[in-house]
Amino acid sequence: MGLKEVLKPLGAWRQIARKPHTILVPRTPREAAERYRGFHVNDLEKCIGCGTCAAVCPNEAIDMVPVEGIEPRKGDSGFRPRIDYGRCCWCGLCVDSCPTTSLRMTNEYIWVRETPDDFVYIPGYDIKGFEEKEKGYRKEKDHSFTHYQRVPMRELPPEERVESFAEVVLGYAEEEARREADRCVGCGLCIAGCPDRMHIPDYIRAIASGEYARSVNIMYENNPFAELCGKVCTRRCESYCSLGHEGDPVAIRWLKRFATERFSDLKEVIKVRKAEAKDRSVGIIGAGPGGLTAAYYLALRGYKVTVYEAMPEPGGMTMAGIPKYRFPFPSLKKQVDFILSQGVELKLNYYVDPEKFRELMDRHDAIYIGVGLMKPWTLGVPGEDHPNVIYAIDFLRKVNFNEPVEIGKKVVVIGGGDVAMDAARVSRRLKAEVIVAYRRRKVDMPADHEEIEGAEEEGVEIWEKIIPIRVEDAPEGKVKLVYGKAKMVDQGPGRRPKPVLIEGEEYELVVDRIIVAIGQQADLSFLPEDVAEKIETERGRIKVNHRQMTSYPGIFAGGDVANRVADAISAIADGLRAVKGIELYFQGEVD
Amino acid sequence: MGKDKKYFLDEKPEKLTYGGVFRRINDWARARSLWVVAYGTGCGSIELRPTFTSRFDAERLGMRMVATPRQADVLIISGYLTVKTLKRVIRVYEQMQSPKYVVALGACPINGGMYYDSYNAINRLDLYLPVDVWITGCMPRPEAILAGFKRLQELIDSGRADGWKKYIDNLDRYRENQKKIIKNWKMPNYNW
Amino acid sequence: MSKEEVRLFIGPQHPGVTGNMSVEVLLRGDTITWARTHIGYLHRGFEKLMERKIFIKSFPLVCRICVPEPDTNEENFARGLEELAGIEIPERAKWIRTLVLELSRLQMFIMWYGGIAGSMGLSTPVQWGIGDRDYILDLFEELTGGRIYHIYIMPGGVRKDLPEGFEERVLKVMDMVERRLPEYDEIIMENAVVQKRLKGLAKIPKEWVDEMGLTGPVARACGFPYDVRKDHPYEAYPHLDFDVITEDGCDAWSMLLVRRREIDLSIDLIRQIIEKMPRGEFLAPLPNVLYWKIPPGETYVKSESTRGEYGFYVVTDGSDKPRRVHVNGPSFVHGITLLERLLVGQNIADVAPIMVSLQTCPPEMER
Amino acid sequence: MEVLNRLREKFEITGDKVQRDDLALVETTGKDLIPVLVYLKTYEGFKTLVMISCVDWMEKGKFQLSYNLWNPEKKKNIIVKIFLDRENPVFQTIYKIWPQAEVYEREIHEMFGVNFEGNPTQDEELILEDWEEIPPMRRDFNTLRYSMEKFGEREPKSGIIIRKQISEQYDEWRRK
Repeated sequence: MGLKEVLKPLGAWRQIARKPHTILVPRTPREAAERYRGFHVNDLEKCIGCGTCAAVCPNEAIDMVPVEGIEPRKGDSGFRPRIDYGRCCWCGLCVDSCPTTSLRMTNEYIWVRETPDDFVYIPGYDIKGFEEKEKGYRKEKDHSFTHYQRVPMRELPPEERVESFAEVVLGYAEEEARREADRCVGCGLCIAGCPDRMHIPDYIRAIASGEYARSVNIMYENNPFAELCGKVCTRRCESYCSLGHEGDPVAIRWLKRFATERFSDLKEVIKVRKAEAKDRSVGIIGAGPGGLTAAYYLALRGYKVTVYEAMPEPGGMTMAGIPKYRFPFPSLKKQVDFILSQGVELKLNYYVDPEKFRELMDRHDAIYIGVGLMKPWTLGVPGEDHPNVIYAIDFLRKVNFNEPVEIGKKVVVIGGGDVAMDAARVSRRLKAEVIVAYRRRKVDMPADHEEIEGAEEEGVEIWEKIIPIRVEDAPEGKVKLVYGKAKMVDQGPGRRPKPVLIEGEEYELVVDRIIVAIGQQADLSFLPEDVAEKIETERGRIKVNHRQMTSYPGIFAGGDVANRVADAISAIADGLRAVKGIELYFQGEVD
Repeated sequence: MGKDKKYFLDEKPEKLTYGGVFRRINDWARARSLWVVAYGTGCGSIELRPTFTSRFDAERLGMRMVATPRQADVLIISGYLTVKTLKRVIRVYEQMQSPKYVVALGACPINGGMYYDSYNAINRLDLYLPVDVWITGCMPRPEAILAGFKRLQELIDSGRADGWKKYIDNLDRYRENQKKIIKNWKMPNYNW
Repeated sequence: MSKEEVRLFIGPQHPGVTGNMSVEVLLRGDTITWARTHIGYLHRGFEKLMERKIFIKSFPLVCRICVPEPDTNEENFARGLEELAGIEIPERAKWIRTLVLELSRLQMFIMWYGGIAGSMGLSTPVQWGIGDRDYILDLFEELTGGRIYHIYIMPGGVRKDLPEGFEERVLKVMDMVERRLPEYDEIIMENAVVQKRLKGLAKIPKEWVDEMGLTGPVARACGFPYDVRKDHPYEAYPHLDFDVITEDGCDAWSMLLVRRREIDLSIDLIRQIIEKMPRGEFLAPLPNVLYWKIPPGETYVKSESTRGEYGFYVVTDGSDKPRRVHVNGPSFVHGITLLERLLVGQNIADVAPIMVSLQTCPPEMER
Repeated sequence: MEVLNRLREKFEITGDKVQRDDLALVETTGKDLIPVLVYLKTYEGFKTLVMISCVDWMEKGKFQLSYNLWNPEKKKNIIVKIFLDRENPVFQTIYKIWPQAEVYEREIHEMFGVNFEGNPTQDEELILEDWEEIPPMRRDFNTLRYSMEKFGEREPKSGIIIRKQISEQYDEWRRK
């Protein structure tokens, strides 16, 4: 050590000639980096108030609050996240887990106040001046904790499908189901979409953790046809899934199917709590899903229940209308048997006419009408009474009950709903060449898009914008459909375009059978006249109040005959609601 | 217990009152020379280092770190405060000479921040000390800290930074809140 | 020499101590005869808080355990959970993690290099060290979105890929740091004050190293080649080419030399990483993090921080929250057991250089 | 790791597991723990005590003490653990074998209330100051409730409805 060590550090004076690297804030503001985790902004339009951000926040900094101008609706809770910057730690987990990617962070970082109460705000609603900033932390869809990709469902290949009535959908394997169920973020927006308000997040979580019996028990709390719904539900819940906005919604239907199919004997799985027997009795007309649901829950509540069914098998439209490749008969039998085992009496081949209806009114303290829609709408064109014009529900019923049915080599199905698709696909399985003729465009078809795709895979041709004009006889036992083309006329915003026949053009199509599938209507001829007078109807359907009671006290109705949606889950929901209504009615509360 | 009196204020000190031009000049000068007591009470002190050194150089705004509270004007509460530190912070604050200012950094002093559920970190600083400027962030960047100081300077310049007066006026209330969580007012023998 | 002993309290509000902690010493004259470390000023109960949070929510927490070097915590905890949950992370994620760890070590060492001079009253190196460290923080900000708390390493990999052109900017900063280092050496290493005060200061008996479990630069300054990166290679370290740095002086000067050479090593490793980094995926698919359950098990994962071996002892019980997480920072031993013994017989003025040499970090002692 | 075999021969080992190539877990009884530690230190080269940790198994009524040792030559870790009765957690100190155990034990005593007989400093406060509740790391200590009661929470003023009502309302809505 010597003079050198003493003098060397003085070399630092060299620095005095260098340009300083000081950043002159606040005189010259400095922008933070491209992906800086600064203050939040939220796209209120895109946000659905699912609350995933609040659930993942490590500090409970996020509350979901109602926001002026945003009403709750299906698929949107009406709440919006409010962030407390006295809690936030800017970790960005909320951004990373936002299913709709509406929440993001800007690279703004200066927030100075004199009072501590000024750090709570609703991003997007309270305008802070940095909403327009584009830079900042954003979610990368492909590399985040949210799983947007649905686990694909395995299906039979189309060539094999048309050979038999075997079930098309093969179902999830256990590992697949748990993986799919694990995608659910548990927001519960789907519940509002389900007519029956099933506890969807709960049973999906149970599946994800492998507790299948618990899962099925949760389902049976408000749906005794869980397996039916697992196979053929219209699954409106899935359209409200928060994951569906940026990716595939959780396969709620297939998961329900997976869980219920695991158990062949429901009696061992489902723990029922039966109430004490009561001396009131209820008569249920129609052993469809709605009627049997009402019967099941009434029986659990201790009432005597008798179900009257005109057909030789219970199940209603699910028995007669749904083709077996979608809903096999043993599955239906398993569920119906379980319901009947709760002490429900079932009378088959019991056709209720006005006289018998009066008997039932005397015999029972309340009556539930769940007869469904069994009368097809007709085309309303000349020559429709041709013997080769058949109606889809008759056709499907005959096929399902193994009655002989002859459709020839080429058929045309008129209509675009699920029944039309069923009829078309059943016809394919009967080795016929099938054309589906619909008066609007393919995108307007009310049928489930999966059904349309399935039909097309199986070789069904879909013709759009076809309007039948008349039906004529054709040689060799065939029938000729004369039709015109339609053009779509815009009906203004928010309303779907209307098909209008292009005049002067006529085309002909010669087929073996014309299958009409343009909808069904109610047949209320079984009601005695004086009762029918008192029961209000609306467009052919029975009008009911919020407890499913008709304007005739003591007579309840539900299912397709009373609601406008006409699907199985709505019928089940009606049945469940009617149970509560009937119970309250027995307790003397009419309204 | 007589010994405690040396550690903490036990009665309201006199407030120096002077007005008019003198006060105006004083405020103007004070705002341009803020000395910060070098006490890193929490994780925010990591961002104080860049703030006060060459990259952001708070010294060009008249601010510097000093070692002892008796020379300091500003106490920075850098983030969360544990109960143990709170006791020392109160002592440091009461040792500082009026006028004195408190700046709270980060989310934690506002409403608990990350440690809202911690058994050892306080949730609301304003119950125990009068805070003049709150800067949120976790941690606030040096730029945000400087923005906060700029606000503090404006407040001082316009004579509105009167947290220290509030503390004297409401000493009973502050002391009551402090006593809720600090039971033992004797300093332990390992630091006084 | 005076016979009377004086009790002196250094900290918690004292510019010489490393963070918010205090040392109580008994002095005879200006020689320390007894010392006791007091901690707890920064205790937030991380381990308790983690027990009541689901796994993913702990990640914003763990990085706050050591403020200047948060990535070690994140990486350790993530690796522990991955081990217990049986998750394989993609190759690129390992390399990015290693890059982040090394950058983090480098910025800490640069700050420390200035800080050791600062503890002896030389204020220029402090300004330089913290100022130059800021360029690495800028890199972190660009990569992770945060200057100090990165919350970047997550179970399954890392949260985001490297931004466009990031590698070049890292290399540019490395070149800058390398250019600056001779100037640092000139005012620190070749400074008479530093040499005079640090040589022979805080002489650690060699047998203490194994007995007390000293690690990191402290052990390496005593000639023990203990380096978790070499002993228990993790992430991409097995693929990197480096030697463990040791010195044989057992004193504060040797610790300074070790850390000075560590800066060179880190720069070299960062260059190697950028050269060898593979392309590909950076985040392995995880189960839904909101409901993530990890099967029962326990493990101890460790990595090399700037202060030494940093370990996480994680116990899970099959639920969605950890049963116990014990964070074992090297400062726990260095700052309490070692410091209390090492201070005895030293001069009162040397407390600050010794504490800085041991790099005691209070938040990791008390968590 | 072959050391496990030797341990099994010599001591009462109630469970073991090789977690990684360089980490083994061994469970023993309270009576055998100190002999195991001394054996590992003296004959097997596990010279270094890395840490002592405590785990609260409240449901089983046990405290688990984990002693983590490191072998500097072979670069292996071994965790030796024992279970203590939760009602009366007492154990012997090992600070005479490893000096740093003193502070680890002091921390465990403060955080869990485990008594280490013979530890000279365990009653000194290490981290907490004037703590009056049950030791905070015990699982029956509710830190959130303690924090809310003692330190309070700011009631947001700009919000329309306060936190709790919202969550209730939100839950109710979800159930509907």
